[in-house]
Amino acid sequence: MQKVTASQLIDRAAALLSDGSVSAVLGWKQGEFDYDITPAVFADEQALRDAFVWNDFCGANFSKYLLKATKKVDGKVLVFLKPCDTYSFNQLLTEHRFDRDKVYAIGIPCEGMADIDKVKAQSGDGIVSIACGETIQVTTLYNDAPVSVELADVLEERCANCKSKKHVAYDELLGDEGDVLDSARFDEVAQLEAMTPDERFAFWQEHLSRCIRCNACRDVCPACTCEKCVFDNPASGVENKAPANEFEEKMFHIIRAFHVAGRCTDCGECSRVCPQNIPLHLLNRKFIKDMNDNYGEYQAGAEVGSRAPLVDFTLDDPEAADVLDRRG
Amino acid sequence: MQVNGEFKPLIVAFCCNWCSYAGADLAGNNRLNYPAEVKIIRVPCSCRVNPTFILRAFQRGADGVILCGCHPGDCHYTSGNYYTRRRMAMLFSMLDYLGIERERTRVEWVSAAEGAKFAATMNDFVAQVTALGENKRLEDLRCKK
Amino acid sequence: MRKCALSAMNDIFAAIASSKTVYLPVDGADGNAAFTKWEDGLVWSHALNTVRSPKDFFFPQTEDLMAFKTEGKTIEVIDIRKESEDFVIFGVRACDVKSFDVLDRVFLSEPVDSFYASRREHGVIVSLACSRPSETCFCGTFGIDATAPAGDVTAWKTEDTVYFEANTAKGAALLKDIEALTEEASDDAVKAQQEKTKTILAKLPLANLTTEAFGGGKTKEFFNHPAWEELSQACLGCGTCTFVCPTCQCYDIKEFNTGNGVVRYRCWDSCMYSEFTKMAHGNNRLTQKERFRQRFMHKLVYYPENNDGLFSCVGCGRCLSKCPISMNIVKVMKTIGGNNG
Amino acid sequence: MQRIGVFVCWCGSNIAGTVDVKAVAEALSHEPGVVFSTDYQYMCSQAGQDMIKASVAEHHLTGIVVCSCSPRMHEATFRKTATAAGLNPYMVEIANIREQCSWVHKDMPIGTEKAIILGKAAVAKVHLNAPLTPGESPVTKRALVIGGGIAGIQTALDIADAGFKVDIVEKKPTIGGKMAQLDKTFPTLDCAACILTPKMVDVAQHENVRIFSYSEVSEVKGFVGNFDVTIKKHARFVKEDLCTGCGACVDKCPMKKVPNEFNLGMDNRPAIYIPFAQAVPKVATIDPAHCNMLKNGKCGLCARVCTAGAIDYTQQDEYVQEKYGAIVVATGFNPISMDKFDEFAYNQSKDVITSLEFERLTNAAGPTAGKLLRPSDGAHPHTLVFVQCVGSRCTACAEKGKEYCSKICCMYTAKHAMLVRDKYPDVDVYVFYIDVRTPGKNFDEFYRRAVEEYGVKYIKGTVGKVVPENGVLKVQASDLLNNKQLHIDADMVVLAAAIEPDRSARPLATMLTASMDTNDFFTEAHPKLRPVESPTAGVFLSGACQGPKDIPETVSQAGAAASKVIGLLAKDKLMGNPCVASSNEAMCNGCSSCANVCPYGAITYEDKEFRMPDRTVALRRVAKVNPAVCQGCGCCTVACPSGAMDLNGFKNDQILAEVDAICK
Amino acid sequence: MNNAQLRDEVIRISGVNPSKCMGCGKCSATCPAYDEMEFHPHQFVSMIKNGDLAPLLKSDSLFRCLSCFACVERCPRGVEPAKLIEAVRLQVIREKGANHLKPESVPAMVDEDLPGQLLVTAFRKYAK
Repeated sequence: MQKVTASQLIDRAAALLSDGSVSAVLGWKQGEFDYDITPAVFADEQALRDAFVWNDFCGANFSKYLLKATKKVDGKVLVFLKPCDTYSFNQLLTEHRFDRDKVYAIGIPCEGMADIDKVKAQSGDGIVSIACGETIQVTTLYNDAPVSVELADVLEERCANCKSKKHVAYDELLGDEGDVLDSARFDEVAQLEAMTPDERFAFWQEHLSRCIRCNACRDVCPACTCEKCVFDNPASGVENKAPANEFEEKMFHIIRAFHVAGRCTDCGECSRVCPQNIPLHLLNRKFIKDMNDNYGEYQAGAEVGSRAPLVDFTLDDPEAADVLDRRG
Repeated sequence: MQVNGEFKPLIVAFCCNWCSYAGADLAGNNRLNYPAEVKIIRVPCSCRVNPTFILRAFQRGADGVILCGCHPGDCHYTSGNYYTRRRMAMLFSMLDYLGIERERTRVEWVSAAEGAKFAATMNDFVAQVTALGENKRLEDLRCKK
Repeated sequence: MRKCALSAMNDIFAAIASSKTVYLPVDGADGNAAFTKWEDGLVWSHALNTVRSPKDFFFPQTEDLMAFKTEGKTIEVIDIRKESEDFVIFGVRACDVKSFDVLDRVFLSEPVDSFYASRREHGVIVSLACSRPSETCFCGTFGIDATAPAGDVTAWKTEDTVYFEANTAKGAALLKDIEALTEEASDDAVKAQQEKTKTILAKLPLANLTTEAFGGGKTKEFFNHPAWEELSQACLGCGTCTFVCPTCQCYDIKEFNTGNGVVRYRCWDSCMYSEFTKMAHGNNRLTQKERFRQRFMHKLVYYPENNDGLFSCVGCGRCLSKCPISMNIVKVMKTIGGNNG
Repeated sequence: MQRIGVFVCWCGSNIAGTVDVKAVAEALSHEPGVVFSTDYQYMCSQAGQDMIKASVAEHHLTGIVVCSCSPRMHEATFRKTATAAGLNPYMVEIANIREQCSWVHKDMPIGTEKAIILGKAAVAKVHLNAPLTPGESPVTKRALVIGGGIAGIQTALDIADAGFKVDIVEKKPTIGGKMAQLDKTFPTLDCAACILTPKMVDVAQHENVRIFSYSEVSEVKGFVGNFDVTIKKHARFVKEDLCTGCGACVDKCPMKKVPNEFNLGMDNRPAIYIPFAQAVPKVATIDPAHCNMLKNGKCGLCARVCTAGAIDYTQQDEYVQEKYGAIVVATGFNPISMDKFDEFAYNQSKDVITSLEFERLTNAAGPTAGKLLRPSDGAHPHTLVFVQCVGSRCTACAEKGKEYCSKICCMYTAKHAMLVRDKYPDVDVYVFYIDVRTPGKNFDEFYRRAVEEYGVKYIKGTVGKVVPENGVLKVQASDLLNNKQLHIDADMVVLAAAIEPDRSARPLATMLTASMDTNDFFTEAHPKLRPVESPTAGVFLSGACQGPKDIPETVSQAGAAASKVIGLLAKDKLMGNPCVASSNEAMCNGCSSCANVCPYGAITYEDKEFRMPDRTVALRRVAKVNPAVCQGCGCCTVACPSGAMDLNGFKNDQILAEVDAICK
Repeated sequence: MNNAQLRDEVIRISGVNPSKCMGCGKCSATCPAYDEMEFHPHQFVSMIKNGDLAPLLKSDSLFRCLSCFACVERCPRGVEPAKLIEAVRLQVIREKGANHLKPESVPAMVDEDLPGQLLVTAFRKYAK
């Protein structure tokens, strides 16, 4: 259960709207079902009261929406940021992607978000309604009584391995501040590293062969804010609209991960939105882990203006061969 | 590539203009042999080499890619090879993570005075890639003859 | 009507596989079902549906059309067609079967797309009736009966038995091939299942969604609807909806220089992409709002206008569950078409 | 489509011996775009070049591929040939079939096959070549020297003597720097003032030199040849042009208890002061922190005694804008603080001093008029202990010391020890050393004289602690050669403090986008080959700002920096290398990745209006490359995720085309 | 253990890299127990660096070191001689074999009046 309530957020947003501090609110909008929530811009209090929601299914990271919203809206945009969103927020500021003065950021604590597939694994399909309270109550077509699901059991992968409950940017904080956590997010990477090359190849072959190049991972990614992505640009020499073969599947994901290496805050949106359930975060985390191991701990977005490892160096960095040898 | 039933790897070597390309020239001046499978592409600095170039080489049929630059501290542009070192360390580690043989990629620092090192490096790298055999894990079948 | 034990399906697949390639939904490591080429021992998934629709079998995501060989300054054209394999797809749901009608009208009308036609000719569809629809299902909106799907053969799966009924000559031939492995059956169990399923279908959250407001001739009414702005606001411009959609049929033709020649191929395109239908002068839909509107206007207005009122949506619900921002055709229909359903 | 001519050189038998040149020419003639292909014995000969020129005219060639020796050898030659033929010189590509083919392969078929592939790669690249024109920029014929110590003075004099205008900016009220504080100089023992002050006068009187004393650089814009610099002149409350330096105000000033920084606080000066007798400019300066008139409007004595009417209590800081073609950094050094070295009791006893303080103590113009007197009580000392490497070569603690060797301490300590023994043979002098480092002309001889002729007691080992006790300094030290711990009662202890770059250097480096090492020394463009240039074009390094240096070394580097500046200012226009990065604004995000990796600070950003897809106009931050500053390494192109940044002459598509051709 | 092994063991236990020593002698200059010692701190470092441990193991100097850590504090290279000496001491103790402490034997030693810290330190020292 989330620690702050939707009505707290609505009240605060309504107050800021009415006193003119902000002229629009970026928030989560009620969907067709209780779990399919859409990011939306709310212009007035009535709109907020009608459809604004905040519950265990509000995974969307709004940082990237600020690029468009700050350009479109006159006056300030109010944005609600979960702890992990604040890292993306800072990273975008580091890259001068939006005007900080046009944003009023409210940090909100987050207890982790639920993965609907995991919920369905417990409740079964045919969900008619979901009520988020102490537990998640799921009513389905096929169960006589609502099924009670613990949030902790159905957390999205990124939330189960949450790196930080601390907000690194905000103008105002609702609720209590959390801490940077000692997460186990690199364990899975380490497990892969411990496999033989053949096993790793098979693992990635299986996953990446499912890629349909829908670009959802890229388009949702707060680090992917290029005006024109190389994969959309015929002049780049790597553009394609489909992964024509196994090479292109790998090429796309290697280059994408490389382009966001050092800039990726590990917000996990890529894996969340992948329709084919490809564990894309394992590519990004590999780069993060390698950079941490070899160039010192670095968390993208932890502070505005920090210098990412790949646009930095020290005189005694390890050689490429040493980086590989070190891992064995 | 199979030549008379024998595997001959195709090696692309990116060499920086100031040190390694000159080192390769010196190997030539001193008539130090290395296999003709090595084809050199001249770049101003090793830091000019985009990971895309390396993947492209593999896509098009290369069996190994080697990057040569000035020794750390000797970069003509003062710091280019330091960036190269980080970028390639990360890229090659990622390729390894994807199960692609780590022996197919290498970074080597070769100065303009190290003709012998250039030839020795190329001999060694060609032998290493030959032992691995054909690149199958990063190939694009459309590009095979 | 023929039947066999569910446990005997492996033998049936094996029997068919001796002459044709067999595909069936199989559960993958990622938790999703996907159409997979049958190999001995592979188990038919119990999932409601696959993430990728079976349109791939007739209209694959990428398909080589022809090749050119360059030798010095000469060019030779090479025919590289390879779509003549006989195959059978098991487990196609009613909605997806209906999607072939939508695709057929595009690819089989003049000029006929010979690649698609050839695959249609070589493919046999064994559909599967639904018994446990999901909240995202709304095939009923488009007049589809989930309990009696079309296809060359219709199959019903109960707890332990599979029932078959041929609908076409191709289907009859298939059932003939496996006659020895099946036995004649009454349709009682099937009828019972259908009745039960229908009561569930009636209770689905989207059961009352209708297409009444839409159809040909509505362009002027909806094109400048003020709601497009808001609906498209959060759209990321990714291609998820179009690529999981069983009826989306847009493609791009591209060429790949292999170094030794050129392969001309086609691949799915998405109207959500900024590069969609890019022409010499640039793009004709410059904003995501325009691209977003195009997709839904096409499904709900333009396509029916040109195809005797047939909508190019079959209510499979894939876009409902896969859109990263949960924007989908149902929300569009409800908003633009008035509060129906 | 290009019309490409291919010219395959035999290089006598150098190439033709292992490569079938005719077969190469024939094979390449079938490549798309190749309209002419031939071979010739010596392509670089006049006849060969004439043939290329004739072919360009005859076949209307737009691009040239020469298969020959290394481009490092003859690329320039063939570019000139192309220019003479009316082509852009950058439409030439060289396939290196000698050094990297015929000379390293023995087998003719193998060599030929490889030569063909290299030729194809060059053809593929030429297809994508575009004519390039070097950018031109004018050169402002004026140099700025930041820092007025011996390094800055020497650099300025050398530049000015060559006929160019030079401005010196010095943050102290006088130029002269550290050298002005020294007594004698090693290894010749001539007095520092005797050799420095004439130079100070020279530079002050030079018609080409302007001195901005008591001033700092506050802003630097622009690039090589065209720097725009803002200089902040601190208000000294004395009109420089009127002050005669008579010193009447200094004598009359009632506020006499200000610690004298020139003597490192070992005596006092008035609130209005002239740092030392030979100061340049010799004008008074009012220290606003201590002047009663400025603090509370009570006094005004100096104004009354000044017959020249130079005193101006209302003076304000002044900003001067000037354009420069080149900038020389000569910001020098300082001894590190001894605050962290409790073991030597520096803060507990006045008799523990640094070597620079010792210079003032032995200087005739110093606080004791050159007499060696114990600072605490003015008594004549009998035992002196010098400690070497205090804070140098220290890796244990970054706050305490420096990991590098300060280089000058061994020699000046030998000098000090020798001078003491020379003047006061009754004084026992101990020098504790870890190593004695004396490379340099006549340096080791100098040190040995201190030991052998002057009887300085050099002890291998170091001092562990100094405890002031009953008016003496109890020194506990190790004598490693004799394996003893020594206990010495000393009257004075002199610490050879490590030196560090002046603190003003770091912000200055940021202004200049010049790089620094972790110790805040400026980095040179190449450690061996370009030791006096910063990697930032147009910025040069002189003296200890680049690393610890003694006077002879500083002066020679100052001259070297001056000659580099003269070479630059002698040009009317700077011709750039056209193979520089350029940013496609339509694709640029303004994310700063490129600027972060640029070693030259060649990339800046500007907000530009763009028409957005929804037909609105929006401001976007985009990168701009200054072609005069960019050196063309291409680092930015890889840092740029969108590919907006590309490198002329080595564009992404050109390199990809080479890769494709090789991997065919 | 031969000399080289012994050296490696001492380096491992102490976590000190004696190669960083530049031979300035500040450890010996600062040592308050210098005159009590046959081998002085700088010699310790040098002897360990060279693997010349036999004389050290026999020497009483080991136990003359007060562990005041003045040398650790003052060493400009961060060599930490006192830690090396401590490691050699441990070697001697171990070779005697008698003074190993086992966790099981600790409870018996617990004495109300004994500071807990002391026990922990002893355990750390003798159980390594």
